[in-house]
Amino acid sequence: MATTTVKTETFVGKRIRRREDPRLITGTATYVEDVQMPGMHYAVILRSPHAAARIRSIDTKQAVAAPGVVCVFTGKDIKGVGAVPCGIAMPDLRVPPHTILATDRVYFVGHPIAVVVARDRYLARDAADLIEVDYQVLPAVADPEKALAKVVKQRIVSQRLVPMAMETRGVVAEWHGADRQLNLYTSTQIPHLVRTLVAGMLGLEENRMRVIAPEVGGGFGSKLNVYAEEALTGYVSMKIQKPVKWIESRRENFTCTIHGRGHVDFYEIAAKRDGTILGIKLKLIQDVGAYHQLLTPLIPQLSVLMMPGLYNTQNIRADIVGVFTNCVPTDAYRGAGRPEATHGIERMVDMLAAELQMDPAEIRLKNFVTKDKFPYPTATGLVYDSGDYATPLKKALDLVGYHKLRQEQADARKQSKYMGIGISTYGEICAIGPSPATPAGGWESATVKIEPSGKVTIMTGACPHGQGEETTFAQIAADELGVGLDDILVLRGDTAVVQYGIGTFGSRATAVGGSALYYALQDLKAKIKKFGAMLLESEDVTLTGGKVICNKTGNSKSLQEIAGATYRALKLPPNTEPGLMATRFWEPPNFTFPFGAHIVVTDIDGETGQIKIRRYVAVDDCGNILNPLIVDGQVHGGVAQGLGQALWEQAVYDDNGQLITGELMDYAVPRSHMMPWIESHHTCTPSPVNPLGVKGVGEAGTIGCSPAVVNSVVDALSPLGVRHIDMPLTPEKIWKLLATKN
Amino acid sequence: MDITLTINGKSYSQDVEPRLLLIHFVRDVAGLTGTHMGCETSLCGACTVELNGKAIKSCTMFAVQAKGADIVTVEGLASDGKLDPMQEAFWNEHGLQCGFCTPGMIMASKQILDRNPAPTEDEIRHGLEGNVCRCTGYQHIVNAVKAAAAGAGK
Amino acid sequence: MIAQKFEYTAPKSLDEALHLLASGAKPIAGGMSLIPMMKLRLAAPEHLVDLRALKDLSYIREAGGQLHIGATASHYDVESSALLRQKCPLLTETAAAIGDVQVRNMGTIGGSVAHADPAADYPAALQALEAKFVLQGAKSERVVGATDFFVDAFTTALEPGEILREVIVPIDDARTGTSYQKMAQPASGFAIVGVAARVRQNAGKISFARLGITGLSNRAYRASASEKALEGKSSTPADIQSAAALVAQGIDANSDLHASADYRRHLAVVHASRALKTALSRIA
Amino acid sequence: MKISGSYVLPIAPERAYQILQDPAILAQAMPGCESLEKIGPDEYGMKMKVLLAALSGQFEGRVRITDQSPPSSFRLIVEGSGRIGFLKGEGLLRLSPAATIRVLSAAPSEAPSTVVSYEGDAQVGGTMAAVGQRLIDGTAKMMIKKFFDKLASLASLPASP
Repeated sequence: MATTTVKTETFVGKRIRRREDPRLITGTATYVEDVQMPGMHYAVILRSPHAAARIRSIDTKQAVAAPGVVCVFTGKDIKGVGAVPCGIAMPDLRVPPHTILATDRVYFVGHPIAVVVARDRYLARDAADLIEVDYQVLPAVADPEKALAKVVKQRIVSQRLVPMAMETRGVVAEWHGADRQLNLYTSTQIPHLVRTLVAGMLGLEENRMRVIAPEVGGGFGSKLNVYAEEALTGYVSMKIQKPVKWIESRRENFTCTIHGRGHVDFYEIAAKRDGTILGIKLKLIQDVGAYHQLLTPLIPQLSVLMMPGLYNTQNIRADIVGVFTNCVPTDAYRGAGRPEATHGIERMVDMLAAELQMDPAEIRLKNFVTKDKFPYPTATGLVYDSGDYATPLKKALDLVGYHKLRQEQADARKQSKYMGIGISTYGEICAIGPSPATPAGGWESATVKIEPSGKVTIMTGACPHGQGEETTFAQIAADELGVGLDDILVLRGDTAVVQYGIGTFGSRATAVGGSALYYALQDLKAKIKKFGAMLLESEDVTLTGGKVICNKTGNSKSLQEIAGATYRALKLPPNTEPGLMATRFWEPPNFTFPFGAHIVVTDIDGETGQIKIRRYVAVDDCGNILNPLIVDGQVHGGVAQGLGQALWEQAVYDDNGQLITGELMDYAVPRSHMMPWIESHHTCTPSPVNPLGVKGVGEAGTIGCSPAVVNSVVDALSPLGVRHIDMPLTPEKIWKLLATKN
Repeated sequence: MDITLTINGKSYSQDVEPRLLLIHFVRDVAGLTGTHMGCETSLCGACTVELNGKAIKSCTMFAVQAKGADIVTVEGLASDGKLDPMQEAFWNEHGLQCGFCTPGMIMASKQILDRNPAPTEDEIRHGLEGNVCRCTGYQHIVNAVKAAAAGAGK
Repeated sequence: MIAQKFEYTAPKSLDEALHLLASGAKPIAGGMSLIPMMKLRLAAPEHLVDLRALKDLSYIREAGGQLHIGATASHYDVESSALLRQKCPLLTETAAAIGDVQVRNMGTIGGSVAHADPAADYPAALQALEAKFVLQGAKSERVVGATDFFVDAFTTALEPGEILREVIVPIDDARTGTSYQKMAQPASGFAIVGVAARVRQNAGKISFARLGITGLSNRAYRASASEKALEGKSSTPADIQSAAALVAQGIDANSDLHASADYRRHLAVVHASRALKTALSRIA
Repeated sequence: MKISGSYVLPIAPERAYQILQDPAILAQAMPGCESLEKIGPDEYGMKMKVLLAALSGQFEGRVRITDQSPPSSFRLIVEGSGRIGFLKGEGLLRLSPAATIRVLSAAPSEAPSTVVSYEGDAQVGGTMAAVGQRLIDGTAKMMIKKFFDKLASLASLPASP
């Protein structure tokens, strides 16, 4: 009897270092700015310094005549190009026409006016200074509340934030006139959607356009969009028949790439005396900005969907008011609507606890949807897939030593010290999502190809840009096929390589894209077994450890032998085609609903108002974990962005619509010395809606963080009668409270 | 102006405009695109390279100012296919996600250990003050620097 | 992101540099303030003279009972100088609080001081140290004290054509303690307020006190009222508190997004008190 | 951004009112002003060069004087724009006789003086607004002080801030 050694090593669930890293740590990865082509031209965009103005005239004569300049285009020239799309259809939604260059009016600081193209980027920049624009400056509106009547309730602000991906946006367009082929390299999270929409804007057949998202240096939602510059760079390349590169400056990134949040919320929460929540009411004012970008109107809707939080209440009412302002549009930024909602709800629950003199942990435990109620339909029309909300909270309370801390706090208060303990328990809507609930199709695709040599190539419609799916997807495939990680290559981000796809956002890549991959692997395994059975001349075979084994004889055929046979096709099993490739477009039956509990312990400097985070405990439940190293990384990064919002970050426009935090000089992102140590822990409640049991973890940290921090600081200051503080919790705000309430 | 710079042990001579930034010399003249430009106010650190043994921001220096200097970029760290221990540590500890800040982060991290072979967590965090990472929350980066320090101490 | 065109000279001698400056060129040292402004095209000098090319200007040495620091000594040179750590620890502590590692590697004491940013760190320490500045012109040199040197925001006693060649600071005896306390603006790292304290004690009494304040107003200044209030006191918490309370007296405090004038004034008091306490605790 | 303050000019209110609206004097007193030409009633075209630390920029704009109520108040509006951005300052200036001050000179003498108090708004736009946040307040104060210092010296008398 032949013996067969079977590989037993599995990869899913292990801390495996990432397969994408070698190119990134050696500086050999290719981001958009690294794309070089012979004859490259460079585009620089002239933008409005005014928030609202009429353009009386634009004089480009001097710029056109400047050294190295090839051409200058203004709004007059681009009449044939379609508008920047808004992907959300709603009854009575007002969608202002959004041309790729301004024509007669500008609506925000940074509004593109003209594009200068030169053979050298230094010369293009010089020439941009030579364009004369005559503006008639008009009054601007930068504050969404100023346009509306006053309502007095608990007002909670989620301030505007700048996503600030480390790599700014950038586009390289390469037009091959003879082939009618436009190649567009763009730093995006959604290459296929960009292709469909930009081809439409340019009037180009979609199959004549190839979009490549090379290495993408972070997105956080800001690259989940279709931007004027993508069409503009393509347009210029088609006009001058040369490759053209446009790289966004950081200043442009601050003023012209979408911002996140921008909510003013008015909440009401009703409860019985015993703390049972009866209902939550919200009026939400969304600062839209000057236009609707791709998903702008969707974001506040996500907030409303998330309004029940983890709580068992069926009484929810929400009104959304979208307000146009002379500011850059808001759109999806990490969490996209869900951090705003969670912040509001978790603040309200703490206020309720204070009102009823209940412990904030107790009131949450009392109101959680209990384990036995899943799948749980919410008042907002969702069905929570699975959950066990008390477990992570109890675990977090244990880990932080909650009862001891409360005693310590009581002692600290006797000495007039300000120490706070803040809890936030969050839920989120992830794995976006079933198609009927999404604007662009909520499925994801995967193709798995086993090459004749037995090596495995995966093409995913997800478009990871830091999330590590080149590794986690390889882990899934390696375990399913019983091969090593080195046998697998994951390709993404190129419309000429990948069938079609939706992209990476909304904590969806693994839950939806990974599931598509899982099902494609099942199809493939069936075919491998068929061929194996044929080659082994036995019906009783098992696929394991990268081999098909005859259960009777123990004889086996390796994947390589089988793959070779499928392509050589000397003999085929009945009703089977040659080759070894499977594609699945997988539609999820529901969203997933991760959850968790974050507890933050703060100490406040009573003299300066500075906040020090003593402990940060995060217990997140994202279902099954494929790679703990990557999951922890996602949690840490998410928390950093949540903490950024809670303590430092704010995009501030002055009354004239000037973004006065328009550079890293004034917009404070978290730096290493500002971050606390994050104690990251997990519970595991698998999702029943996908075969991997995963829920998604990309946004959890951000969503869980900000209310925990604010609750902690409000808790510290509660002896002074402080009920609520809006973010960011700057030392000066705290100092003012200390000074006035003491 | 004619200038000659040594980058990763190789000499590059070029007639450049005085206003050419060092990062553009590194990226465009030497063709080493591992060094990234992340801001224009010298605050993000993505462009960090080593100049005569010191970590500096190559976006805040004109190439002519670096005339005759010896520069090391992220591409110069691995030798004969063997990664620098700091690169290895970033990989092992998952000290990167999107990777855009990583070359600058690795160069700044090396400077920390050059000057202090056994830094505390606080010293590491302060040593990285000039480098922004938007993905990792820094914790795994701190772990990487600790691991590299521990490895070097063995 | 791209500066306007300019001419660049790396002078071979101080004389050459002074000659070029006299004809309207602008000096550049570390470039930490100037280059970002040039890239944003907020600054467009036509001709830069690179003082870092003058290699013999980065010295740190002791002579005549004082410490002499050449203009192009980097913040890192200062921060890591064993001589300064031993004989003028206030300066090493302050240098270490500037910007970040990369900025300290490139930025120079001369550049920072001559730029006179109202939120820069060095000026607080140099006021407290009663530093002297050697200003070199084409024909002559002169020495100006810190109180006269810092005039207004970005305005110093430097005349056109002059460069700051050297900073001179005193060596204090063991009965002197110093401290620099700062609240950094979280985005840029500049001081919202920074206070440098330098106090000497004799037989349990404060015999001498100097307080330099930066970030509060348009120029770094000495808080003379606080200094006077401390002299002869026995440094009880109440003594320190009442002296610190005078630190912002009569000062027109600045206001921005990150801190209002009132908050800045308050922070100056808090940090003065902390700097004094720390300085006193450091007296051997 | 709100600006306000006051300054004592060592001249009588009538004289102060007059020189504050005299284009020849304004041209000399406004920091960086290179030319000031009348383009309409109480309206002047202005060219100015702002030099602040390394920052340098050419601005072209207008100076307007409105709401005149001699000798007690008027409104001054200064607007300029250039490559590096634009600026606008608008303020109501109120003039009132100050308590008589003693002017330092060899022979003590009494002199009339005027308190000029101003209240208004300063706006900055463009690149300057994005990176110069922390400097706007201090710079505005410095420019206003320079303006009054120069004005006082042009009135041929020593200043008394």
